[in-house]
Amino acid sequence: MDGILKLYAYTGFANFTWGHLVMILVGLGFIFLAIRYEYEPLLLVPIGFGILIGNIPFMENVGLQLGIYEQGSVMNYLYKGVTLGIYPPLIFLGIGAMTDFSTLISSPRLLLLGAAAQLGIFITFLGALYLGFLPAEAAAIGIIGGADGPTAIFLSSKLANGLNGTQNLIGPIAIAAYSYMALVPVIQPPVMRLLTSKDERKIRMKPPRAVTQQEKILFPIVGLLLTAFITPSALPLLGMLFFGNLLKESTVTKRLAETAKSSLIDTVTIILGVTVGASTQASVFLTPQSIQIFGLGAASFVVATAGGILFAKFMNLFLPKDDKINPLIGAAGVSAVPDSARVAQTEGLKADPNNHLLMHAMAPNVAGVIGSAIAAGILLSYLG
Amino acid sequence: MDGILKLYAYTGFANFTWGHLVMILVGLGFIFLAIRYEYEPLLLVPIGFGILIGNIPFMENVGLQLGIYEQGSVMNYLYKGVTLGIYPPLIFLGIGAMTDFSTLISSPRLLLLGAAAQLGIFITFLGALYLGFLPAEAAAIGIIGGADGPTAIFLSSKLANGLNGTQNLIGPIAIAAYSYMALVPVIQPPVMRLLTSKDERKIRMKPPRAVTQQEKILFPIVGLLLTAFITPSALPLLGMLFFGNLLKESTVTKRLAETAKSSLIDTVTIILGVTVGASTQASVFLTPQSIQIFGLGAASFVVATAGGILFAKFMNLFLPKDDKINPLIGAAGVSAVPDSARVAQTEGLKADPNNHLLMHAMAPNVAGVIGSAIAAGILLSYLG
Amino acid sequence: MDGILKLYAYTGFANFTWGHLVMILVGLGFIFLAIRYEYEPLLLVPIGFGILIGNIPFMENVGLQLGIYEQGSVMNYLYKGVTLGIYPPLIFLGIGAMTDFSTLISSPRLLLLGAAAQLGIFITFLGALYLGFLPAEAAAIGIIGGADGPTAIFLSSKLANGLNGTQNLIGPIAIAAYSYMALVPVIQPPVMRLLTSKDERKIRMKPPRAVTQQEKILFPIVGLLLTAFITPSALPLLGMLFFGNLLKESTVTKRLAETAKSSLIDTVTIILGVTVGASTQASVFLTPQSIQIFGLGAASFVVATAGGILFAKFMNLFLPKDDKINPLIGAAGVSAVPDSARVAQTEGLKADPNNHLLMHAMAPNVAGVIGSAIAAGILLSYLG
Amino acid sequence: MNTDIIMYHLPIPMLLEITPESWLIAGVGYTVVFLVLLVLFLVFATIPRILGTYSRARKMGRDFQENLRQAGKEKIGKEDPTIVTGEVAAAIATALNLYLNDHHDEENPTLTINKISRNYSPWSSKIYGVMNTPNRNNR
Amino acid sequence: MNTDIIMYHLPIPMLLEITPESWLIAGVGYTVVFLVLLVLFLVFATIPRILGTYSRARKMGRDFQENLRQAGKEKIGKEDPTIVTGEVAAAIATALNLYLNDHHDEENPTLTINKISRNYSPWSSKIYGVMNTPNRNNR
Amino acid sequence: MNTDIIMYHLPIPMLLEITPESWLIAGVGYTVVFLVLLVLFLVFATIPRILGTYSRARKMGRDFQENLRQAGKEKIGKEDPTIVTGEVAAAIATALNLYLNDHHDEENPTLTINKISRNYSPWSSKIYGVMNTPNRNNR
Ligand code: NA
Ligand code: NA
Ligand code: NA
Repeated sequence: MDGILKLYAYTGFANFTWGHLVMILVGLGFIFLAIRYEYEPLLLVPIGFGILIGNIPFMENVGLQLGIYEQGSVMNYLYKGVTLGIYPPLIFLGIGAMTDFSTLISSPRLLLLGAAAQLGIFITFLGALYLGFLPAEAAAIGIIGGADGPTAIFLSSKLANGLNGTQNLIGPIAIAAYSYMALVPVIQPPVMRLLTSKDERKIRMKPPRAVTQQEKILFPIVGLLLTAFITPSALPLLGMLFFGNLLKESTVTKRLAETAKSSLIDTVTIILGVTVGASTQASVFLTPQSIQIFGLGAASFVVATAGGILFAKFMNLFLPKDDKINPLIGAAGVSAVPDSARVAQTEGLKADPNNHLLMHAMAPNVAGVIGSAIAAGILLSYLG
Repeated sequence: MDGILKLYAYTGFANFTWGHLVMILVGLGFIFLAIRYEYEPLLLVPIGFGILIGNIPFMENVGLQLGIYEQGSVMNYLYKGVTLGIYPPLIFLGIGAMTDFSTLISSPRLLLLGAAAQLGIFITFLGALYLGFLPAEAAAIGIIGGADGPTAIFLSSKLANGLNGTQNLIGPIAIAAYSYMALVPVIQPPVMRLLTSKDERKIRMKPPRAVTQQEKILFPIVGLLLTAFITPSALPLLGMLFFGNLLKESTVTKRLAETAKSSLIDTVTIILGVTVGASTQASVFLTPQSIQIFGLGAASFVVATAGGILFAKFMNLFLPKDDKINPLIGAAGVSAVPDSARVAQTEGLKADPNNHLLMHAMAPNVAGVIGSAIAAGILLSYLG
Repeated sequence: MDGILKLYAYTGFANFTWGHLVMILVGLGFIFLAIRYEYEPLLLVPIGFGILIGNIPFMENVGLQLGIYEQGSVMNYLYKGVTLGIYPPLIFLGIGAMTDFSTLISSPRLLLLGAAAQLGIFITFLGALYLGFLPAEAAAIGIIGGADGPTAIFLSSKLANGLNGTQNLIGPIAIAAYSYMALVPVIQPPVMRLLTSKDERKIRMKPPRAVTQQEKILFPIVGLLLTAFITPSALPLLGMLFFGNLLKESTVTKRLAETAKSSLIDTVTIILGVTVGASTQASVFLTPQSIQIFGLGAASFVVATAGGILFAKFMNLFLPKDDKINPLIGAAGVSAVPDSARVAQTEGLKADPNNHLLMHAMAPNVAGVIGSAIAAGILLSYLG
Repeated sequence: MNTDIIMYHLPIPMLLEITPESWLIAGVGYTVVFLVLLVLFLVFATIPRILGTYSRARKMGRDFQENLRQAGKEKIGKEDPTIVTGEVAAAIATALNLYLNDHHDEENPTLTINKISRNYSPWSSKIYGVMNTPNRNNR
Repeated sequence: MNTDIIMYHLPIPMLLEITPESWLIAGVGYTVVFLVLLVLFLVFATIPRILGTYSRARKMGRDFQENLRQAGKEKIGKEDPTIVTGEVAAAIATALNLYLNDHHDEENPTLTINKISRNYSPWSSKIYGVMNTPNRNNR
Repeated sequence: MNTDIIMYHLPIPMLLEITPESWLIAGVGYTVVFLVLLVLFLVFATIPRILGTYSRARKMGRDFQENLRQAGKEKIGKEDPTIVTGEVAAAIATALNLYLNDHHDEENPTLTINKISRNYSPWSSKIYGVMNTPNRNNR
């Protein structure tokens, strides 16, 4: 009888709390959104299932080595790649190997839109400070506005990791970043319609010029040297991004680029997703701070979108009449590749069914990835 | 002359013992069985070659860092994934991504056969205790009866790892488990013929119904919640198994499932196989305990097979005349996917050349994987 | 203002030295050679870009965790696979899985040419001692003459790693080895023409016989046992080489061989290349020793080439008139697969446009890989 | 970390009794394995009925156009899920046939892989830089 | 190593002022992001002109044969790089069309993968040793 | 663990003599390399003869049917293993031809890979959730 009771004490039922139920429902919600609406499924399915795994109630600290925060558990070992900041650069390597920077090379002025949209990061940083977060924590929260999952995980693993008096906010920040990236098609359109006139949304842009292979090869090399000389602290992310891109564009290292953008990034995505999900164990995740972070994250996406759109309108003041920028593509500067570019395309089509903006929106879109990595580097320099 | 002698002292000839020769012959035997008879070649070739590598005689503990038990050697680093229990969950991730649970979903009653066949585990546990093994060691030995390599490695790395007064039995247990899994086509048929009448072997089963994609998606999710709530300690294995299966069935994460079931599982299989093989260094492997473990392992496979068959016959007592279970497929409940299902098919064909049991046998077969993982979890709760 | 100055102090401009510029130019040179002339692009592109990443000037030891020599940086974690000697055996696993030893099996006497060309290793060892390097360092430098990158990295990570009073020479040795491997088509031809007469270069060799699958399967097994019994310390490299080859030739483990020779080796190549490149941080790389190592490396390639050619001529003294060896293929014994075999082919065609030596040159070529791994093992036994 | 592994200490005397606790572990353990799979069985015996009802209710509320749009997606779901149709039976038969007669065909698909990677033979191994042809230097 | 993570300590009073230094970080930070991408813009606005000049200079110095040899390699580089040709526009249109009408086609390529790996279903899972057919032992 | 690496200490005076032991290491080392590969040579010069004898002995003991069954498997083994047949020579010639004339063809196989993964361009990058089309929300 005693032995049966002992076994019962180990079950999920004996260790159940309502927090577990809430988190399990959240996990099921992620999986549902991913499968039913195909919102970022490659991330939401692993994260969602990770939330389930991380919120099965169990008896902690009795040597079973089950929990992600228990030394010696498999999850704990795999999670080290998150806490030590190793997975994000590897993801960037793969993203570099699958990203075509052609449109950016052909219209480099659109790079500025990718800079403008990083407004969300810095405004959210101030907002988080106002709510009482420590500067390092606030910077990590701010990066949600960069709309880039690996960058958010990288910066929070450096700045809000539970060391130096900070709280461990990696979980909430990562979940917030990926949630809002999935919800970009819901968040951005109202802001875009609010800040642009119908005439502006109808602006047609010149077709981009063709780009030579030489330029494509030079881009990652020159890009690395320029960005890293000004902000060396962005090197772990941008170094790998440009490295992956050179593997792709060099023409002589195709098999390496192929591996980087398939089995390498897939493996890291699987493990990163499931461990970030599992890190949301109810006992550490369901806190007032998490709610605040989700609120700040929503605001940051709105501000970032506005920043990109308004700067596009500002640029139009100086551009010749026949070469203006459609401000809708400014919204694509938030990163969230390629969803925010798609949103620009869709909104553009609503204003003019023959005006395809996708090609143009890809430029600020990938510029936003670079922009938020630089912002992360700067914040790391100041607060690291 | 002195320098030449020094070099000779380092050679395999100078450090040779008969144990090395025995183990090299065992390794060659594994490779021969794998190539000539194609017995589990994906495991026996790496393990066999690993046995060769691990049994090249060399001078130990002089800083050469060659042996798998010497700190700093490559083999020692790669072996950590075994001793820390990291590889088995990754293998389960890949198995989940390649397993089709359709037949189980369409005939869920066959799940019980997968439970019944775990009898081998618990009987062997008692047998090992009788032979004088410590409870934790006995549990690790018992799991051989689960006929599942990764589960056996996982449990022995937790319970019989040389810590807490236990012996390090990972090597013998893993080798025994994989050996008998390879020998399933030799071990099971006599037991099957002994325990069934010719009429029973001729029983035809209803064709399984088609399964909807919705059910396939629900299976890993519901399966995780149910199994893990009752036995959270099976989570490292079952969490990953069901995670891999959701990646496969979600329809929106195909590329992740593809990687999990190809390069990820292959890489882990290569490294796990060669290190488990190399861990059989003669000086630590050739012991009376290893012989006992091999004896217990053989018994456990026989008991497990009998458990599955007899429970199928027991179920038939309550089933309507036109919907009985062919007891041959009970033998497939031991896991050893898909060999034991094939054995059921072959034996069925011998009794009735038109009675194809393969499809039906796959259900208890994959249920056996779940069953033995649960058994491992329970043993871990009690003895971990 | 203070905050701006602080940020400036972190930039690459504030931390710039001329050494950084020199190394950046070297990195750009590597990338140029790789893309323009396709010299070993799979290695020179990652190494070259790694040199750029490693030589972005930044403020060291202020907790930014950027440099490859700073604890906690991503580069530092990835570089551990180099310093602990883990990557080279994994590369050998992949090389084994992609190497066809058929020509060697059909003409085993050509194995001796692969032995002869290792002369470069031992002569360079003596040369490095003469220049004042410690014995362990000299051995690591000597291995450059093996013309095999992973072997050079493996041995230097064991012998010249900054421990036991030695200098950390992994970076310069690896860079020298890969540089000269890329330059084989430039270095070898003059030596070949100097040491052979036109008549010798015209020698036609008998076509190789067909090889049975049995022989191909036996080769890695017998090869392992023979080589490892005599030099167990070559086991980490040769064990994996022959293991990979058995996966390829066993016919029953194709999917493992496929993964070993694609995603596994590619992933390791990417990470090994970029970290070895980044390890050339100007402050630790631009030293007189590095110059000496580059000089010794060049010499070692010349000596190795000469060793192979002269031994082929020596063998011809004892061979029947109609079965002589074209001494050009002796040069292929240096390894540098398959470039030095191609050089032999090209030089042969110049002497006789119908004399194709490629097939024959592959035999000493792959024998050279085995030979230099054995040499590394011997040096490790004496000096490890 | 703690890798000082104690290996194979002396055999323990075989007289150690199997304690009642051990019998309990074995008994309870086997029972719980059954229990878990029994629960799983009951749930998955119920799910098709729940899904069936739900689908039918939803089906009525959907207009024709919507049905058309989802036709491809839910095809299999619309069939009577309780019996195997002719096509499915044929597919099973084919699979069995494949299994029984044609093992070597299972390897054929890798031909595609081989074709893809045939350029990695030692003659052209990219890892060793295949394009690095010496004669290019002489042009 | 140091994984004793301090989790979610008590909420800090919300009265903490945003210090001038924080405003500075935000201001300078946003400015520097602009600066970096501005420099990148300027450089890549200049590069085509540099490359253009260089190519033209080189082009003159090269003989006809050399041109022929490199024809394949530099095709795209020889076109006027400042305007999109008809073919390129068509390609873009096709890409857009593909994007707009045919999402599911994007999954089609994986069919190849599936075909390659169809032999890893549980029926024939290589990881479990598919070739290990029991009947072989009886022959 | 111990990664406090001592880097590039002062150059050691170049006067250090090469000790007799070092000469010995070089001499013995080179000799042993030869020795190992010599043994490997001798063994592999012998193996074909052993295998040949063994096969022939076995061949006699096997009946005709068995021979037929294994025909496919051991085809290559039944040919005279000491001389290259016409087909093999042709294959070698083809390989050489491929090598000499057609480097770029070696890249062609990756086309298959590219086709497989063309859905991972930024336009449809699965890692970023390609199916997440905004217009779907408006339907
Ligand atoms: Na961004
Ligand atoms: Na089992
Ligand atoms: Na060599």
